[in-house]
Amino acid sequence: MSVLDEVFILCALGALVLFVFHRIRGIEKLAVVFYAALLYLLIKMSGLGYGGEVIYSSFSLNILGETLQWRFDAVSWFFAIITVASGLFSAVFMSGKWGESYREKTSNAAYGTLQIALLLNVNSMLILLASGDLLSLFIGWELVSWASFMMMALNPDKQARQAAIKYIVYAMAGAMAFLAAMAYVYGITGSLQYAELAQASAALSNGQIILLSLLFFTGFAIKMGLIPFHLWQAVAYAETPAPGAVFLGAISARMGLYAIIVVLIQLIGLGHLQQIHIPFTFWNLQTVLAWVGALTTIIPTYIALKQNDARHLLAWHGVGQGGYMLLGLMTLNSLGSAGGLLHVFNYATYQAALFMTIGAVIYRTGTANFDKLGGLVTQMPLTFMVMVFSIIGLAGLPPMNGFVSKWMVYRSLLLDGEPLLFVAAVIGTLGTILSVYKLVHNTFLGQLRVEHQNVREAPLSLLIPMLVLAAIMFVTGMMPGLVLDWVASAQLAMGLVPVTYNLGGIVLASGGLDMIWITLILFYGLGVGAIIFYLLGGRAKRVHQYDNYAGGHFLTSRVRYHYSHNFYAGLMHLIGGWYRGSFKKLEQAIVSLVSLLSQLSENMYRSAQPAMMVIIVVVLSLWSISGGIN
Amino acid sequence: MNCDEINVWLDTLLEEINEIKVTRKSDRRVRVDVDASSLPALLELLKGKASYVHLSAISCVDWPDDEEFELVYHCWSYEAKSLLSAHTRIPRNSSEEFARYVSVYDIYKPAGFFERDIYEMFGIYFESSPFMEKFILTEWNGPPPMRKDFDAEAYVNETFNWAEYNPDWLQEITEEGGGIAIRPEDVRL
Amino acid sequence: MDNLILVVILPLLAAFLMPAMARTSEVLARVTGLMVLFISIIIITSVWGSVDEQAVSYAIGGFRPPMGIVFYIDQLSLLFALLIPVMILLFWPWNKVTHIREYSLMMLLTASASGLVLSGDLFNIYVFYELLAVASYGLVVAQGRAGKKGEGAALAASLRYLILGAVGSVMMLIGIAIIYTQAGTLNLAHLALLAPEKLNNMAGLSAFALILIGVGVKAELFPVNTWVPEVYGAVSTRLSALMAGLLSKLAVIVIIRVLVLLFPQPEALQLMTILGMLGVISGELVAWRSRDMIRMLSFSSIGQLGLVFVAFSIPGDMGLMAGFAVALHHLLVKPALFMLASGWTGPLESLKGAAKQSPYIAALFVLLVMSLLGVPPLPGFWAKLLIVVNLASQAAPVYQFALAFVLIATVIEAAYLYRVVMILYHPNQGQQASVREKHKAFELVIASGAAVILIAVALQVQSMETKLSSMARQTGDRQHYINTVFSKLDLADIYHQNKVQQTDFRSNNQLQGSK
Amino acid sequence: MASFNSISELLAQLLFMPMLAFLLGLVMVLMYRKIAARLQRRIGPPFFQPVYDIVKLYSKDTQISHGLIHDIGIVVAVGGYVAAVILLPVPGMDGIADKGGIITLSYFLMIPSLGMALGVGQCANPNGSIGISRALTAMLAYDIPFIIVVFGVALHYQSTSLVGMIDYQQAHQWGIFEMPLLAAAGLFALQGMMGKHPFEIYVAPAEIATGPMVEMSGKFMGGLFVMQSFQFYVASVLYTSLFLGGGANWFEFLLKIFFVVEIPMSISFLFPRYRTEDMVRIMWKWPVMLALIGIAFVI
Amino acid sequence: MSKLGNIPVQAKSEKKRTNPLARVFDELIQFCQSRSMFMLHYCTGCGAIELPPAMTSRFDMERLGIQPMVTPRQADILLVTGYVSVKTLKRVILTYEQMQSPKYVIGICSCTVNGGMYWQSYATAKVLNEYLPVDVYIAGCMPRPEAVIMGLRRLMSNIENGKGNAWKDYYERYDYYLGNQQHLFGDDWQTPVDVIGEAKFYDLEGEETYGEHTRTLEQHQEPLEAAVMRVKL
Repeated sequence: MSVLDEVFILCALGALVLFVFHRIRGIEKLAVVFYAALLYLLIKMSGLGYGGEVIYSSFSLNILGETLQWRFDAVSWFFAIITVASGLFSAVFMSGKWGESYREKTSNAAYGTLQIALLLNVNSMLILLASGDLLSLFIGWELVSWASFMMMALNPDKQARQAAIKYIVYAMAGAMAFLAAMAYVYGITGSLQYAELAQASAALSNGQIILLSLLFFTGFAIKMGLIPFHLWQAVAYAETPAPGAVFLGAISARMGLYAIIVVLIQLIGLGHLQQIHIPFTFWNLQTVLAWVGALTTIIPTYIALKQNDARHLLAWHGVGQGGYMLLGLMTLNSLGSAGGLLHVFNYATYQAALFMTIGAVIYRTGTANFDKLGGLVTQMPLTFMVMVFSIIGLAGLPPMNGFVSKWMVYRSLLLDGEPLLFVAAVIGTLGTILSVYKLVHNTFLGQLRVEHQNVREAPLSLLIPMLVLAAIMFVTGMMPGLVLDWVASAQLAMGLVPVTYNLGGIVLASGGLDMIWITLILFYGLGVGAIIFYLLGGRAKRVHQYDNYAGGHFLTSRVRYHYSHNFYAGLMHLIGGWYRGSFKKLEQAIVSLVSLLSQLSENMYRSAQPAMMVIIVVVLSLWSISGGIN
Repeated sequence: MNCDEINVWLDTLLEEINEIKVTRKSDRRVRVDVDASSLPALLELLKGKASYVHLSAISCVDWPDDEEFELVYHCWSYEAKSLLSAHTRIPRNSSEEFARYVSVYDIYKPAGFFERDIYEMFGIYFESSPFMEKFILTEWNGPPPMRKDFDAEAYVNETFNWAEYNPDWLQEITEEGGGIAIRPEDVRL
Repeated sequence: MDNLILVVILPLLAAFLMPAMARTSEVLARVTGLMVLFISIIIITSVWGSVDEQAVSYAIGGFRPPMGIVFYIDQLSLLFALLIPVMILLFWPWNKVTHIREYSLMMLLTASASGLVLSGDLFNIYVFYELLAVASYGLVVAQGRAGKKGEGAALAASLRYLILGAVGSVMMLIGIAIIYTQAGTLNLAHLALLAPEKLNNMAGLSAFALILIGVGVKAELFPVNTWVPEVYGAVSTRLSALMAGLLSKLAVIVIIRVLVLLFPQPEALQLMTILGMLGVISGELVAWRSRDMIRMLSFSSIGQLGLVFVAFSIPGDMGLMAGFAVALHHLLVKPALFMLASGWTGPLESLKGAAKQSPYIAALFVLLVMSLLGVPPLPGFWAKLLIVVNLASQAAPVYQFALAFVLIATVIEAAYLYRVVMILYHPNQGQQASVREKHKAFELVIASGAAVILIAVALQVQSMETKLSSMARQTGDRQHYINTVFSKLDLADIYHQNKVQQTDFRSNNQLQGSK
Repeated sequence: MASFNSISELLAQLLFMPMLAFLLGLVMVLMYRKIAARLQRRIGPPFFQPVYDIVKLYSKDTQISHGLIHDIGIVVAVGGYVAAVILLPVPGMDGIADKGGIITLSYFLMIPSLGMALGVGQCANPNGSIGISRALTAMLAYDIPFIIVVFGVALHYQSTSLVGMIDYQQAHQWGIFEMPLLAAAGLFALQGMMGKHPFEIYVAPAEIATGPMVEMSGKFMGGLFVMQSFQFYVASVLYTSLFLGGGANWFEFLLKIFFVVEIPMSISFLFPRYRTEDMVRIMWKWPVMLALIGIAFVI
Repeated sequence: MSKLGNIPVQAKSEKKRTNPLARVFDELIQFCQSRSMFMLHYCTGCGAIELPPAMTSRFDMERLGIQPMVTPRQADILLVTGYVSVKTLKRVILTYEQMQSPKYVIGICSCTVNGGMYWQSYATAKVLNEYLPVDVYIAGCMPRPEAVIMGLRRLMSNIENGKGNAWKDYYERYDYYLGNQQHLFGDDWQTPVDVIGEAKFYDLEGEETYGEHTRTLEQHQEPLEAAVMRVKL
């Protein structure tokens, strides 16, 4: 009875209990306790995070001559910790006042189904993470896509439902690509165990490697929303109810990354990918994948820049940062892959916090549309503080943890000497800084609207998870070493050289990073700035927002004196032309092709007259007789 | 149709309107006196037929003693290159608050602005003009200031007070018997 | 073993006597139908134990094999022999005040179906196939639904079905004739003996093609399945469930028998793959466009049947096993879906928010759909896995295309099935929400029964897998078939008659059976 | 270059480096205004004018603030630069330059602008918001060539710590000879980073009433003046340590940084103010091309 | 009738700090304040055209340390150039109140002194320092740049020796100024700037800050308090 079995039993139990009692009121307390227990169990397994050996579960199944077994190694433990933690945070977020307001809006049953959906998501992700061979990986993969579909389909809004259907078709296509690749692996090696694929991958011909890695990669890329398949994710995640968005935004798309790690890096191995050279370019398959990651950092971030709804902006950033992680993993040195993995953790913290702040804003003001918000900083200061912490993280500025992982990826690109990739990553980061400021400015800064004058701070049950996340962001930013041990042991499990690190950051001969010193210096600087500001200058009188310079005009509440629509007008003027939505057109082209084909076959069915059959018969029989005689 | 043909044609046309007085000052300046009721018809005619498409201004002259306002409509024709000023007299009825006249906004769009100006400055209310509200003198709630019977100086003396300018250099001169010589007709205070 | 013949004779007898009995006592006539079915179920269950690894052949009337009528009973035929009465019992036209004619037609159907499955002689199969066709035409006309299209639609549909069926049976007859000219005998075992040298040429292939197309009409094979949407649309859902579920599988069994025993050459398999592929793609595509639940289900059954053909076209035992898995899974799921569809008639948009009204039915629908699509824990997934894995391991390029077509078809299937689910779970009610008529209790019982079986199978997948593989191995083994039908001595004198060169059968079969 | 070895020396450096930066910054501001005046055939301000301005601003009796975030914005703006300065090695004092390399420094330079952006946001004045949106777009514009230059330089010197770079240049030739194109692109980016005339759209006095500074009175405005002086200092010292081999001794160091600052300053008064999109177009076209070609040589 | 020339604006509360160090410090600050002034020239009338030449190469105000600034928040001197019509006076008063003290007003052109050329006009305010405390007047129907610079130097010397605190008078005799303003604009005259609040905050109130005019102001305007950042769950 290993710890992993206890985890599975607990999951099954939790699912059963939740399913039975999903209508009664006290369910959210139950859910929080369940996630806490799950987290406790994972912490019991924390030996894995520090180089412990793999934990096997006793439950196994043999079918079709294959034995399926489930196990946890350092990589899956790393992802599992993030999954269960974000599950716990969204459950706590859901249990408080937000839950009551959601109950009044919808119904007890709807709230119950949302809880179940979250639980199913966490369970299916744990199953996926624990998979021991390709078949169980596929089973986990399908379960995850169905569970997140269930989470997305709960939203009554029309746009969300279309996004959910688009998601399920994408997920199904991804799963089928994965199935095809698995089938080829079976065809080649005769078995679906990781070990056989690892050995056989050495003997694979170039063509086979290309086919296999492309099929596997399309399957996983769809889940992660990488460039060619990024259209479904943002709308689907944005439209789910707030706690759902918190969970999906934080970790759900990273399952694709886990699968890429398991298959492309552990089994096929980056070395093999490098051998395959694309004709008449100096690229190889590994650079192609790196470029997919780089493009995914740029394009969704600049789409996010144009969004007019806070949730959509954040969801598009989710897609963008996914590309960042892939870029980190695809670099050839240990620093880059460590950066990619650390970015998974960092990103989960501040994306969850950001979605929670937006959830709190929606809870209080009822909308997340930038044109209807503004000036909430005086009404919701704590939420504002958490948002500032997380946007510093998302933008990757020093004191927060986002900076560490971004620095590592940059540094690794530098070590590899990849100028264009480096520039692409930087363009992505700058785009993030711009759109992140637009998020803060349009919701919290600027003129406060008359109808928001007596909006109150978010309730405690919403604030606590936010503040805890903010604290985590700051602590792991100050001392990245804490998370780096997990990342190093995960790298070991992946078969890569772990990164050299200490508590403060990365130790590197040619210019490392020591976050403790940097944070201290930053606070020293801020201290000096505060001294200059508060001691030297006289007292400053707080004035009302209408006591403002408006070229001699007398400001009153009748005229709204606030700039938030079309925020980066200059930039949009320049790059506005690029938003033709060429990917959307590609998608519509495919859909119309399918409907054309179906129209064709439908006509065939309707019009095929029996007479035509007779002709076929005659021709066939004559041919056969003639053939038969001679 | 060049300028002089138009002028000849115009003169014959104007004759037909009853009790109209046309004086042609030069081949490019015409003065027409018409009574208040037929002015809009004249303007319609000028704009439609006689290519006077541009109303450059409406000016108002206050005749307090014959209790009348004189409205002058300056129309300009690009083809004939001549300016026609149509004069008309409307009663001042200073007893009520506003004199009344009809607006020509529907014929010439710029008239709206001129009529508003005259409304503020002379207190003539133009029916059916869209802009009959204060635009320049928003701070002013006294009588229409451009009317001749409004004595600005008295108003100024009553509302504003003056700074008595007696700098020390002037005091020394006055002590020695000098001072500022002001022409008698300029003495105000 | 000898009372197995009763399974065919009794229903035949009952079918013809019923109209006569009806004149004397209405009730007796109704009851005999049920009695006959129960008896045949008892008979088959009694025989069930005796057939496991070793098949049994039973010559009727004591004639030595190549002459008389031979019954060949192995796991496959016995399984289907049991399924036939059970399915017909389930879909027996209970509550409608049906004319006695329908009962007799149902009896005829049972008789011909069980005969088709058990018989080991080609011509015998043809006769039973004809009987089956006639019975189904009659039923289609008799059970025309009084839907908005009214009686007329049922008649038109059955007419088109009749023409196609007739054309099909003519082609089958020509095929059998060609085989007879080539091989001189019609006994399956004997033919299996002579097939390698006699039917290996172009004529053999064309015979197979003809039989394939002929039987294909009933098995909803690609070019000849245009009748499916009209008939299923016009006929009562119970009959369409029966036809989609059972009759199409019988036709497939016949083709498999013929294929395995008579035409082991690869071109036959590839022909079947191509037709299967076209069936899958066209079925799914049109289902994607269809706006009505019944029409969508009929096209999806075409698609699934195409998938069955693709599965069976994989050479070797693995192919047979995959085919059986998909066929049985479809036999289980499709009738249940038809039962659910009977309550939800009319265009899909009218079903908006149906889940709120009947949450249990909607949940059932989702479970069945997920199994159809192949969501892991459910058996549908294992069946699909078998197909995909086996297709991938084949070298021939046509199989790679087949794999791609199957996968694309599943994606399209997911798209339209889930569009229906989203409509069911739509938050606001559709217009006719109130007027929708309730599901009949009986249909719900069948559907939930199918769901229970589905979950049961999902739980113990391993045991199911062993059963299926043994059945596949048995059907695939030609030599076993020949040995069971001919005893040792018969083999000796057959050699003399046809002076067949003494090719070493064993090596030939080894090659074919070992894959 | 002795990096700090004892805590007391570090504390001394912590105090002395910002002070030095501030003073040199003031002199640079004066130089900027003197050059402007001389170009317009004017006499220009007296020597201590920047000091007078800052003392006057800090000695204002009344000043207005729109809230805590407005104050914190200015604190972060000044504090961010004070911290950034400590990362910049100066002859004799390295601060913690080897703890965080050039990538950290380029991020440190973004903190003040983001801090000020938050502060200006709370002033609830659309002129400020428009100014900030233009300032961030400008940052996007000049940061790309700057980052490419940083990449090229780091690749060439095989290290990201500034101290290492300076040692390398002391040993071999200066960066400007080995990477002329990168140096040129760096100058272009420097021009943008200065935030002075050709790329000064976000402080356009006529259209948006000096953009972000619209509601800054008294010590807030003083803070921005201090920030401006730091901006000049950081830009020039960064450029010298990347391309002109840092300062071996003080005199050479001062000569270099004043020469480096003088070039963009004199260029800035010959050009009118570019629109936002023109600025982005120019910054993404010429310097980026130069930098990329430069990198091609470096690899 | 306010007496021009020796403008009675010597604020009563002016007291020199006793200990020498503080006094030296104050002198230094006053010197810096005089040497660096940010000028907001509110082009109310025709006098504004004289300022560009004063700033550019020939007369170069920058050598005196004077820079043009755009918003009242950053400015120290308000140059009211030319006639001040009643409508513009409202905006001038708002701009003056938005400026941060120590702030100075210079009335350029004789129209601000005593009505000037438009003395008869019903629409212009005749004497500027009835509505705002004015430090220096520069007469002349558009004084030449030299005159403007001489006025500015006069202001600088005033500041240097501590006489440049006319701005305190606005707070100390706010009632008088408010009275004149209400007399001109009517009783419901108010600006978004809370002058009384500022006087309280920096304790610049004199005896005449409050009077019947401030009471009429209280009836109409409920002063705009700044939205204080508070956490109310």
